[in-house]
Amino acid sequence: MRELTYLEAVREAMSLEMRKNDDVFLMGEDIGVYGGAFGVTRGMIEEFGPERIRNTPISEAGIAGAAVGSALTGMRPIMELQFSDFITIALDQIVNQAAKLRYMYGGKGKVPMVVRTPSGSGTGAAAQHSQSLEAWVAHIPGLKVVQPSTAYDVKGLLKAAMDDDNPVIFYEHKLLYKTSSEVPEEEYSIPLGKADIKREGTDVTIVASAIMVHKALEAAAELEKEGISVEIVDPRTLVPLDTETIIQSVTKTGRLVVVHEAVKRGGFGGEIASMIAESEAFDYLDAPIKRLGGISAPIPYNPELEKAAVPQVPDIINAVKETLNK
Amino acid sequence: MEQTKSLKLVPEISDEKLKDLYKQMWLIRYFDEQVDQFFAKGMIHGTTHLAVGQEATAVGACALLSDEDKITSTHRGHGHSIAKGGRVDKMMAELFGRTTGYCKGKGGSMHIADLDKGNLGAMGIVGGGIPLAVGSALTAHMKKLEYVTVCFFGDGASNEGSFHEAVNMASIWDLPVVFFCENNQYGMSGNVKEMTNIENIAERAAAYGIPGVVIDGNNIIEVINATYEATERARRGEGPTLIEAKTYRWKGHSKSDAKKYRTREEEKDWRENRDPIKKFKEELIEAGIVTEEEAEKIKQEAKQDLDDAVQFAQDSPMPTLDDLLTDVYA
Amino acid sequence: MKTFDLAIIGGGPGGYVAAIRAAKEGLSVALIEGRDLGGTCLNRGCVPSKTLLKHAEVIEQIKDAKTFGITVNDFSYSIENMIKRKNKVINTLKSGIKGLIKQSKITMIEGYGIVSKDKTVTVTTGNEEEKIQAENIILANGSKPFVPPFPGLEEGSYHTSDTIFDIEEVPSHMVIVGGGVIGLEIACIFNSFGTTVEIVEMADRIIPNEDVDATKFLTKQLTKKGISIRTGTKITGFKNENGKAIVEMEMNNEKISLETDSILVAVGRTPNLTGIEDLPVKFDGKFVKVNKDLESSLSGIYAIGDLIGGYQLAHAASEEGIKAVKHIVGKEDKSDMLIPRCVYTFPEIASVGITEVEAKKAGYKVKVKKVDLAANGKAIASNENSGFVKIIAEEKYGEILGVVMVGPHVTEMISSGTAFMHLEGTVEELENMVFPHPTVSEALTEAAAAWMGKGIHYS
Amino acid sequence: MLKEVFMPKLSSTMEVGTLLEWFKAEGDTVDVGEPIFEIMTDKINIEVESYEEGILLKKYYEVDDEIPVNAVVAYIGDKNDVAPETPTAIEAEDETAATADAPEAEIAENAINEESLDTNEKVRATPAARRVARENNTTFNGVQGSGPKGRIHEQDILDAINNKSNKLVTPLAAKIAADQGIDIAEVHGTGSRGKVVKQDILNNQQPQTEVTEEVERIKLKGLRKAVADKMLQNAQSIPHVTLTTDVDMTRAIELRKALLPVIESQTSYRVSYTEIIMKATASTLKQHPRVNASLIGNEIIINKSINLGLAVAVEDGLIVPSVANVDKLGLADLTTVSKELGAKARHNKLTPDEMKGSTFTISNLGMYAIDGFTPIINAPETAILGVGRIVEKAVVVDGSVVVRPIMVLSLSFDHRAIDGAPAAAFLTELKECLENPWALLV
Repeated sequence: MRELTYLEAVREAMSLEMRKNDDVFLMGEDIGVYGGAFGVTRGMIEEFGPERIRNTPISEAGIAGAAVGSALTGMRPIMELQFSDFITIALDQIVNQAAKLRYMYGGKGKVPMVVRTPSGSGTGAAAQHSQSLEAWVAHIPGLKVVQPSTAYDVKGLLKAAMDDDNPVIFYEHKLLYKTSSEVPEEEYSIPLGKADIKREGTDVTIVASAIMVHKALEAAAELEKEGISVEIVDPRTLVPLDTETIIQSVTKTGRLVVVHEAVKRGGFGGEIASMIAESEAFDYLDAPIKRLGGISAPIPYNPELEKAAVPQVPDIINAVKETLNK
Repeated sequence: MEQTKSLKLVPEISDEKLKDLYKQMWLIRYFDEQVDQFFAKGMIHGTTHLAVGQEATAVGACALLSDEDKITSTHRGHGHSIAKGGRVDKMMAELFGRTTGYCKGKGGSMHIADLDKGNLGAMGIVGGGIPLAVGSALTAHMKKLEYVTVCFFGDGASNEGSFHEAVNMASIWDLPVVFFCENNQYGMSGNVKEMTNIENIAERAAAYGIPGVVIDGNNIIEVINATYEATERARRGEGPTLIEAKTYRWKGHSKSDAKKYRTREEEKDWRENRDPIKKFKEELIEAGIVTEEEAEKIKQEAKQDLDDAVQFAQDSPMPTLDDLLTDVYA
Repeated sequence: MKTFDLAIIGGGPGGYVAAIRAAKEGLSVALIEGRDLGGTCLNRGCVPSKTLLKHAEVIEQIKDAKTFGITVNDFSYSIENMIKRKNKVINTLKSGIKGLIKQSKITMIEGYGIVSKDKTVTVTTGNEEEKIQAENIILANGSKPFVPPFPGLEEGSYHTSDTIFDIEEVPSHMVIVGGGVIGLEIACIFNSFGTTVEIVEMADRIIPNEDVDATKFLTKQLTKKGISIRTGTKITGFKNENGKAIVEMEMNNEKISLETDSILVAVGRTPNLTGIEDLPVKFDGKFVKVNKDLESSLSGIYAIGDLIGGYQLAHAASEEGIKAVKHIVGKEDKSDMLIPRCVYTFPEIASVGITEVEAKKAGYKVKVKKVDLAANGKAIASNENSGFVKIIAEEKYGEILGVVMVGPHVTEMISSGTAFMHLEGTVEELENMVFPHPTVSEALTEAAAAWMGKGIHYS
Repeated sequence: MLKEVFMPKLSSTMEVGTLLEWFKAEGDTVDVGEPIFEIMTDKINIEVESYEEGILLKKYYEVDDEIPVNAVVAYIGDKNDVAPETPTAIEAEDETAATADAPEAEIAENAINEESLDTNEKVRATPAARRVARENNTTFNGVQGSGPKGRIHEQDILDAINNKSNKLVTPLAAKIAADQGIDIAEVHGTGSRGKVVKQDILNNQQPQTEVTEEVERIKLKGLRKAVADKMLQNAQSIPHVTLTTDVDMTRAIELRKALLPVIESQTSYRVSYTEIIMKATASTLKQHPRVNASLIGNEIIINKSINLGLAVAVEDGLIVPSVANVDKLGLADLTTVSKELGAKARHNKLTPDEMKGSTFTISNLGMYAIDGFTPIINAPETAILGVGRIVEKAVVVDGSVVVRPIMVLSLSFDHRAIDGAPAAAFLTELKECLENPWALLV
């Protein structure tokens, strides 16, 4: 099969859908001839024109509100938020309107919109352009939250997100844009709420999201040399969360390490850990659950500091060993 | 039609329609008066924002809208809902938290929506509905649909960033939307002048390159005329208009409002001399469209509708706990 | 003034081992040695004696060759070359220790250290004087040959273990005063070299501390080789007549005098108190008194090895050194040391634990089993089948209290016995363990089996 | 028409309002929207406006009164209306009607073995280890944790269950401990990695009194411990009274002789006196239901079924299997059932079901040179029959001394549940039954 980068897979998923469905359009800052801050929409305005590749003023709240309004009245907008950090400005529309309208209206109306947004550190963009704020939106009932880790996953999950009748926050990790994997040419959908076991193992379960999936895989390869067998579960979507797969894995291994890039304090890892503690897997836990997340500080600029602010492969290795009393 | 002329209406409106508008105003008044009383008795909970005294803006702005046309509403939205064709029984049922309510008892006073009638819903967030109206207009624009979207908001919302972002976007894209500001002159705790340093909010239109007009919001004729002009412009693809209708809410901002920011005398003046319903009734009588008796009859009909609505609400079933998790996701 | 976590006086097997272990534990260590690294063991004890004993063994084998059907027509040896080889062995080992000391970043100070109460050590080397301060001190001064003031001894010449290994000529006759380990080993060496050796021991048997069966057996074997052993004999004086030394003694009130051309005084060793003469530590007889942790009466000052008596063995000193270091770094070791003892005579004696007599005295219900090497396959094949293996065990649980071995290579074999005792294996486990056949060592499991009443070849 | 003016509820937390000022006096006219009085709530001071027009007829509260929400403060009406002296109470709609009743807290039932698991409470152990302990009905007592700070992991408890004490111990120490009944798990090891060495075991020995003679020490554990606990409990808590009587076994012996080949050919088991005594006991118990009772708490439970416990000596203990419905079994079946249960008991193969439900127990020591004894009641039963040997004795029958096979029966009963006379009546009847055992066949 041909290989595609994560970035190309995002673009391809959108393009395939837009060719089929006139209701789908894209709104965002600098997504027109510029091609978007990361080049995801490059070439799209040429194909779909400025009406459907709608370049907006720098008005995150306005764009988000317009997306909600158009979604409520029959369109299926995709909104590109240039950096996921900027969600703070659009959050009222996403949290107070998009997430709640259907419930507030007693089941009337729907808001089929996708907020696509690059997140994560590692580019040296420092504190206001490097955050991972997925736990905020995962907290809000009415939103769905997706964090793909591979090119294959991103294409299938974006298709599912576009098909979904609910607002979906779709996190694309900046450092993953250039990674590639085999991606089928045709359209396909990966259901939201279905975790993927990225590696099977028996001693410890690592639940890792986004870029941490790759770091966990690296750690697992190292640990294998020492005879430690690690299972890696990539939830792929935080909301809905595939609790069953995680519970099954932890029941099997008896040990859990949760890894995400977002700040550990109040991060989604706490949700996964608590979910396990409340589940039937609790009785199979044979070591305290270990969480790895970003430090409680803004992302620093200096590359060494930046690296140290989020979990790295040796941290994961150590965490696994600690869980195994090794 | 002669009456039209004597009423100084620009668009042509039938007598029946005018009588219906008169009835709508009474429905709004009775509805909010009744809600006020029920709240005071603790029969309905939460909070509420009443539009008593502001009947002309809602009814006037929606007078000529079809069911395809959209509105976005505000926390003070009962009037908009009634004016856009909403049913008072379903509204009252909603306030009573019943399953027959517009939102099955899950939305309450601040979130009444009736998508079938083009009411995209009331918003509890000040200014929250303004970009949403732009989105609605964007749909009309992209799908080449005929409808316009009238976006209600208050004087306070015009200080929200969302207002500026939305008006700007609608302007640059020439979207079919009418920004309708109901300036009732008071925020929750004070006069609009304390928060805005210009005489008229409509002046802000100039900053975004669209027309801005100021009208008497307690004069329904003026409201109808101005809205008609703005919607026609929008439908022609010439873009949005900002209308500022000056009006006055008789009640406090919400239930817990002692109205320390204004005088009893001022209130009395607006009640007695600038009552929009009274004014419309006088004009209808003067134009020979209704007699005093007919007007009284229409008022009683409205009262009866409202009593029926209360009965309907009280007879309606409560939701069960099973409904708690439904409709979170589509 | 330089300061150290630990200063060690004496670079013998007690001192240098303690120094390296302490360095590995992260302490800064100064090692003070006034003479030779490796101490008595390396320079004037175990190593030179074992080297010469090996030479002697080769000579014995050549002599025995005809038993195997091998004829060695003629052979000769050079004492000079043998001493040279001995020195080479010493130097090889010494440079090894030096390397370890250097590797461990131990500060080596050459000179005699004078230790004072405040734990400063003054080291004088030639004209220079160096003073260091230490947190802790280990005294590992060692010992020197004890020479009793026999009348007339000092008028003539005599050897001690300090000088005997550098001897230039093989004497034709030698009187060894003292039938302890040192005397007996040297007796074996010179017996092989062709010297007529006569041993004089005051006690009623040789190596009086060792197992009675073992010493009886050894006495028999040595006598067979032509070594004369006089026990219960007291030296009364020395004389010099006609260039010959006369050794006078008394046995059962009977006066005997022996004419000889060399005398070795090997009656024992006495602690070397150089540098601590003025240190106010308490003594126990002539030895420095220490507690279980090897700490002397002065806090922070430890003493180990020959200085404190007990088994005057190199490996005992090493173990004590390690134990003292463990105490200093707070890793206390409560276990009792189990020190095996080896006598490298022909045949060898090796033993560990307590003797039958001691066990009974300690209140154990003792059951002893002894098997002879006379029937041991490998021993017979090697023509070395004189000796035995003896297990002394407590009757109820089979706790092994002591093992005594006499015979060829038993100094190598004793460690199996030590291992079982160290790990608290009982006779039962020893009997269960599979030993290879044919070996001399299988005698140990045979002894255990016999002890259990399950013996195959013995009962 | 009278219209009430009520205390409005102005916030969801408001329960009362304090009256600050009246703007109207009785008799004043009031318009809609006109303020009537001012109140203070938990949030604000606010003027209360009239919903009605008319004349203020009656005020019920004074300034500074605290007035509950919805209470009628005043009436407005026409001048012809008359307000009542006291206001009518107004019922507010129940705001909480929509709230479902909280589900009633379930009464937690005492889980079986809860007590034994209690001891796990303060142990540092993983959930998986706790699950395994629970599943195996065991505790962490003595289990050494391999995790940090001694945390017990799954493997630790598995090892402990499999008797693979994860405690390191030298062979010698293990031998001494086994010999002296010292539980290695409770010994603190001082060897490397906590290995238990001889000295540790010696240190753990009970300080010996001046006994110099060697004694064997057996630790109370397992079945021995269970028997010990139960015996102490029963002996201490039950007021025992023991009655004895001689039974002439002549006819019972004849009966057994007659039945022996019959039953053996049928069942391949040899009927023993035990079964005959059981049968007689069951038959007699039927006539004396008070003796076939259990005492539980404050209740004497008269059991309908007659299930006889049969005390069986096993290695280092005593087990009492229960033979159900003895009164309904023929001697052949009874023989089969009791022989099989006895064998199972001796081979430690009884199921828990086979050990419960007995209503009366028989303890037979007749195979020893025992005549009478005082058996201890097997609670909650209220009586137990001790059976002695059959021995020929000289007795006086009809005025002449004859030799007869005599057996002593000892009945211990719980005096809380049974009085002396009925117990004596039972034993007497049992004696008669055994002396005339043919009646059993009827």
